[in-house]
Amino acid sequence: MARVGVFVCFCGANIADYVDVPQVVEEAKRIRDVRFAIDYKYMCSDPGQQQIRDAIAQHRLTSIVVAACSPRMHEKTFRKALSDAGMNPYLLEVANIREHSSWVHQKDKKAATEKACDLIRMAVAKSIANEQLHEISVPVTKRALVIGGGIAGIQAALDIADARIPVVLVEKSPSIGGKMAQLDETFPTLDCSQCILTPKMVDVASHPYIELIPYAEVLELQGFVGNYKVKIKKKASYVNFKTCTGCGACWQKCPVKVPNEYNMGIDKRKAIYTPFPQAVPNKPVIDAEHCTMLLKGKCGICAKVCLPGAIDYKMEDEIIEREIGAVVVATGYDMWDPKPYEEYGVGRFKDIITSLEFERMVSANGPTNGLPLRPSDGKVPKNVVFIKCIGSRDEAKGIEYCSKICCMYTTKHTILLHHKVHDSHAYVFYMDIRAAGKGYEEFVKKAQVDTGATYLRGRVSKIYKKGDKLMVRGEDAQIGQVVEVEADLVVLATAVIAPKDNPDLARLLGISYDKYGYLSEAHPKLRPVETAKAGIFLAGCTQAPKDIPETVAQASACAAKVCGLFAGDTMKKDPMVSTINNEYCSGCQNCVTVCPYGAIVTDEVPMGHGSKELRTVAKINEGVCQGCGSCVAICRSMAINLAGFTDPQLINEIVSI
Amino acid sequence: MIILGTQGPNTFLPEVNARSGANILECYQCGKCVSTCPVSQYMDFPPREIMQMVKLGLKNETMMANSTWFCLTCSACSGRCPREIEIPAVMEAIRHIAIEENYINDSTKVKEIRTFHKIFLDMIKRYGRNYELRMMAEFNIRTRNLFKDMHLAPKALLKGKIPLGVKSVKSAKAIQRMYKLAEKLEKKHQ
Amino acid sequence: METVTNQLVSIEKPEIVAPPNWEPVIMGILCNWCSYAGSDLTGTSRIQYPPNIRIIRVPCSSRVDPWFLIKSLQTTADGVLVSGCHPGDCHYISGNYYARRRFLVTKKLLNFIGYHENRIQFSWVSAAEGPKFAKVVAKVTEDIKKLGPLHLYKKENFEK
Amino acid sequence: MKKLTYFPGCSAHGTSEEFDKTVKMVMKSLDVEMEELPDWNCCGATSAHTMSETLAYALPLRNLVLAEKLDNKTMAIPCASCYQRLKVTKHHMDADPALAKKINTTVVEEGTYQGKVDVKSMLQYCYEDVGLEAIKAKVTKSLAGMKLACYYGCLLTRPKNITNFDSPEYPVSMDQIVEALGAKATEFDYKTECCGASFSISNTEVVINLSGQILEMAKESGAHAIVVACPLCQSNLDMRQPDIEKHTGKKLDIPIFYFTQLMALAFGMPEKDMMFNKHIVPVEGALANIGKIEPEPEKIKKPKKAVEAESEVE
Repeated sequence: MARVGVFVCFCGANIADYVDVPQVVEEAKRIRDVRFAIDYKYMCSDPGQQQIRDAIAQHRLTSIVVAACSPRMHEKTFRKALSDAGMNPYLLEVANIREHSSWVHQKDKKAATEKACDLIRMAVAKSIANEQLHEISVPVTKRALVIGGGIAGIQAALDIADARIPVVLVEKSPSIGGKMAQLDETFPTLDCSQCILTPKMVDVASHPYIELIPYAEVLELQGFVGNYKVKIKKKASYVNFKTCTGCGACWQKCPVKVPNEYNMGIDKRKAIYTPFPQAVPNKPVIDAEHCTMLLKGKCGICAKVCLPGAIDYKMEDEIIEREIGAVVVATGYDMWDPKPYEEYGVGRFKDIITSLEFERMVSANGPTNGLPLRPSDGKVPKNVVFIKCIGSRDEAKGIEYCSKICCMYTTKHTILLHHKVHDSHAYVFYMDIRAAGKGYEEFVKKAQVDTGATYLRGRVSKIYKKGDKLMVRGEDAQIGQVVEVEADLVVLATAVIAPKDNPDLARLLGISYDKYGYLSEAHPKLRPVETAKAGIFLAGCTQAPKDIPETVAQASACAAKVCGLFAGDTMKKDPMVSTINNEYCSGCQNCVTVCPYGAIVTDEVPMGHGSKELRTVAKINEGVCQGCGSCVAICRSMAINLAGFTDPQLINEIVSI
Repeated sequence: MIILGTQGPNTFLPEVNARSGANILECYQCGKCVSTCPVSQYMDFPPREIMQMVKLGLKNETMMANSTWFCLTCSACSGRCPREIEIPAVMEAIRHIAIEENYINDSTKVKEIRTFHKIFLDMIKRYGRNYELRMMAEFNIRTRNLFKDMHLAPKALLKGKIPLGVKSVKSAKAIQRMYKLAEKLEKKHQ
Repeated sequence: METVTNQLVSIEKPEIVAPPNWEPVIMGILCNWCSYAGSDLTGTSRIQYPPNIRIIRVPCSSRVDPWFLIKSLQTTADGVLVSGCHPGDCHYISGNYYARRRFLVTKKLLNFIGYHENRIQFSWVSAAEGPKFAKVVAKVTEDIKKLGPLHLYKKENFEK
Repeated sequence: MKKLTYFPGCSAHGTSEEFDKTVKMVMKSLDVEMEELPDWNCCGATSAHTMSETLAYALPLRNLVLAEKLDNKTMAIPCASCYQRLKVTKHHMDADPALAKKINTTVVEEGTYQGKVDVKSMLQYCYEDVGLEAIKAKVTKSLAGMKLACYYGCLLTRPKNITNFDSPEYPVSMDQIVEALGAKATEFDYKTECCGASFSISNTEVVINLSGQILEMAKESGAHAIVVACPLCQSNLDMRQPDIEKHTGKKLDIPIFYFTQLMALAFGMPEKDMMFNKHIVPVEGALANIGKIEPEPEKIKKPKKAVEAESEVE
């Protein structure tokens, strides 16, 4: 005989103002099987929970109904109260009389009260059919996969590895370092980017808990949280890293020149190359798309000059498999291509460059020895116009959102320009200056005062050529006048966009992405590093544009999440999973087809007791099952049930009012 | 000084939005239209400021501005607007409201522009087509500036640039009927 | 003897005359991740809607067995609303597609056994669509009101 | 043999007779049969849509309805302003059947609008339907030696979603046509800036300023002449040029050709048919450059930033 306790919450005035709570309690007392009903101002508060704990003992209750806010809010709180009272926490049901009644029927107290009573009747009916459930333990593979070797991936890998958890770090290019390795100095402190990044890169390479797999990409991910299997394709580098000493003889002698991606194509690299001098690992790879030996079978110079004989033209892609328990995705960002800005003559005028090109030019190890130069004639520019929001906040040509970092990096660029070319003058066309961050506004102020840069509020409408100058026309909205700046060089602060491969990667990992291609977090505020898929986390710009400190913070947060996940030898998991009654199972395998997780496999059981003949039945891997219930509804013989949402529970709810 | 918050709800903004099909609330005042507009320097308020004035509900000031009369509908602004606002449509909507509700900017320039358009339309009404010389002459008469562009006349006439004759369309009557029907249609919708 | 035609026999109950103050009961079966969250958002945004709906939470719209719908109509409800995630947004990857297909078949079955097919309705409401949930409930309530009662909700209310 | 409906527009019988005439000549030689739209009326130009929304649609609509009575699928229009009014009207009528029905009540007797006929500018027709190859094939007297700034004006390529032709910011179709004729198109950044359009009469000051900038930029680009595809642009740039020179005190002396005049010239047609005598700015100076081919300037040493997509072997 069931003995149900009902606890009705006032939620201050939130419920009590629109629902007659005392009447609800009276109604609840009249429901069959209800042995105890009471109200309280705040059920979720400690005294409120104490009432529940006391009543459980006093009235020997067999299930509990709390009528309060949405179960999505406080189900966990009340379950814990039950546990504390020595009761199985899954004997709790929550009747949502706030979101579903008091807040949405504020003009009709009678109807709201009546509805609240019905919701309680339903919860009581359901709770009677509740069963004692126990959390499921799943074994955990304590190894993490980090995808992407930019600052986000590096930070996450180091933090996880420092907790003595093995990390597999996969990077698609030949070296880790990402975009940060291309930067000269960083805002707002003007630290040298290389100086702060390269030690971390070296740490990654030498860390005993990190397995670095460069020049590789993830092909496949199978399994579930704590028990993933990943397939990684290691692209052929045609250089045996084990024997290569990194002497550089090969790329010095290589005759094939290719635009250098690291320097934004401003200079050239060879077909066998290390992306930049501080690359990690500092081993060259052969670019198969350009190497004449690989394309036409002619040349072979690098093999001739390589003393250790590390060049292997016959090397093939290699598939590596690893078992891992969690994934950190840190694939970074791309820069938007400003080609749609036809009114600026992008593509026609050589002296219009992007901010990353400018960054490479002013970089000490850059292609122009740290000087910004006009691409058209190689002269040092005097008047430099910086235009912000190129592609950002522009739904007509680019993307709607603010790229967040352009205001700050442009500020930095005005300073770098001032440092490198003392008699230069910077003009900055801006719409807003977004400098929310520690030390950012101060940095902007300092830059404006120190460099004397002219800030003009308005979007540039046209750039045209006059002689060898570029005329940049825009409105200065502060004075309400159209201005034209005679510029030697124009720098476009191009938008940050999601890597173009993100949607493919998201599908491969089974996580979602937004309309821009950024990977989606589980909750925009409270779960910003998790994805909706358990065990997969996001770090850095792959989730949304952000600056370096934020990226590093998010990467470390990912590491904390991974370490938390791996804290025990097994993982606790909700017991709301499907179970199969072999007696009824006809072996039709419809459930196998509908299960989106492949959690159902087939099994062989004896036909009858002691029989040697076997028949096929379905079998559920409760570690994999996520509890959607598709299999329950599809099962013709009603052999499957979903704990927490069984047929009796739901039918009880339906017929109870 | 303009005092805000005392005028009650802004009915001007929804009116302009509805007539133009644009949403002025999307304007974030970047000013790209102003430096794009070939005639913004001649306007009392350039397009960006007109947008803000509509947002503020300053109907009288917007209506009396010469801006919409100067708009050439060249569509350069809307082609470059990052928020894809149909600025020429907004200008047109404001102008049409001004005509219907008799807001008259009596600066010489606006008057001349209005006179020109009126003569042009009358010309079409009469003949179904436009005859430049007649139009220039009428414009000069109506604006009391008989000798405007006269220095061009001998050369233009000599070169046969501007024909002297006036020939109407066969069905000029059809055009006159159209004018009447159009006028009725517009009245009905006001 | 009447010839059997393809005319289905209706088990709608025209003999039950709705009293003037009759209000239908609608059973709302909502998936936990989208529609239930959406209905919570309707609440937190204080958007008002008719109080006729009684909400049952299920993990996914694919958990909904046609049996539940028919049982509801038989016992307590005048109409049922099933709501899940938008196509492509299912928390469980593909559950709502199964639900959609099953639902179409259920409508046919419903017709066959003699209920008006509008007694059960399906919608997509995401966790962000609080206002939409209110609209859906209002519309379903309106539709069911037009169809009239299957049951007189809590007869005693009317007997008094 | 291609066929099209020809809408000459009011200026064809007035200021831009030479455009009308050369269009007819050139099209004939390119094997295009042009059928003039019978009983066409004025499109209403800027004035109609300035003053009245209904008239702005009604006047062009009458022409669209009349055009549907002919068998041709395309109506080509030399005047950019007429083209734009008709194209915009067609766009709105097709997009909004209710509006079409409403406006149609003003031209009931002419018929009901069905949206059968496509509207193209003459430039677009030459570029898309005739094609550069066909044009090249007709050239008997190359214009080599001539440097030309191609000026498109506001209306031929804007608004982009309605015209669906070339780029609204830096179009190249006319450039490619004059290059097919053997001339060289200069890099000219004022291709689609406004010339002042209908303010020619009512607000001359604006035209002098705007057209003045265009002329100056064309001169700057090294062009001997400007090529246009619009009568209003031509008359503003040509007829107002003496005024502009007086205003700025700078001698410009840059003639304004219709692109069809140059086509006729390159096709070896008799020069008197091109009616160069109608131009205010004399054309002789510019035409004298034909045949004067400058030696290719020495290859300038490539700047440091040489970005080549393909690899090269040293």
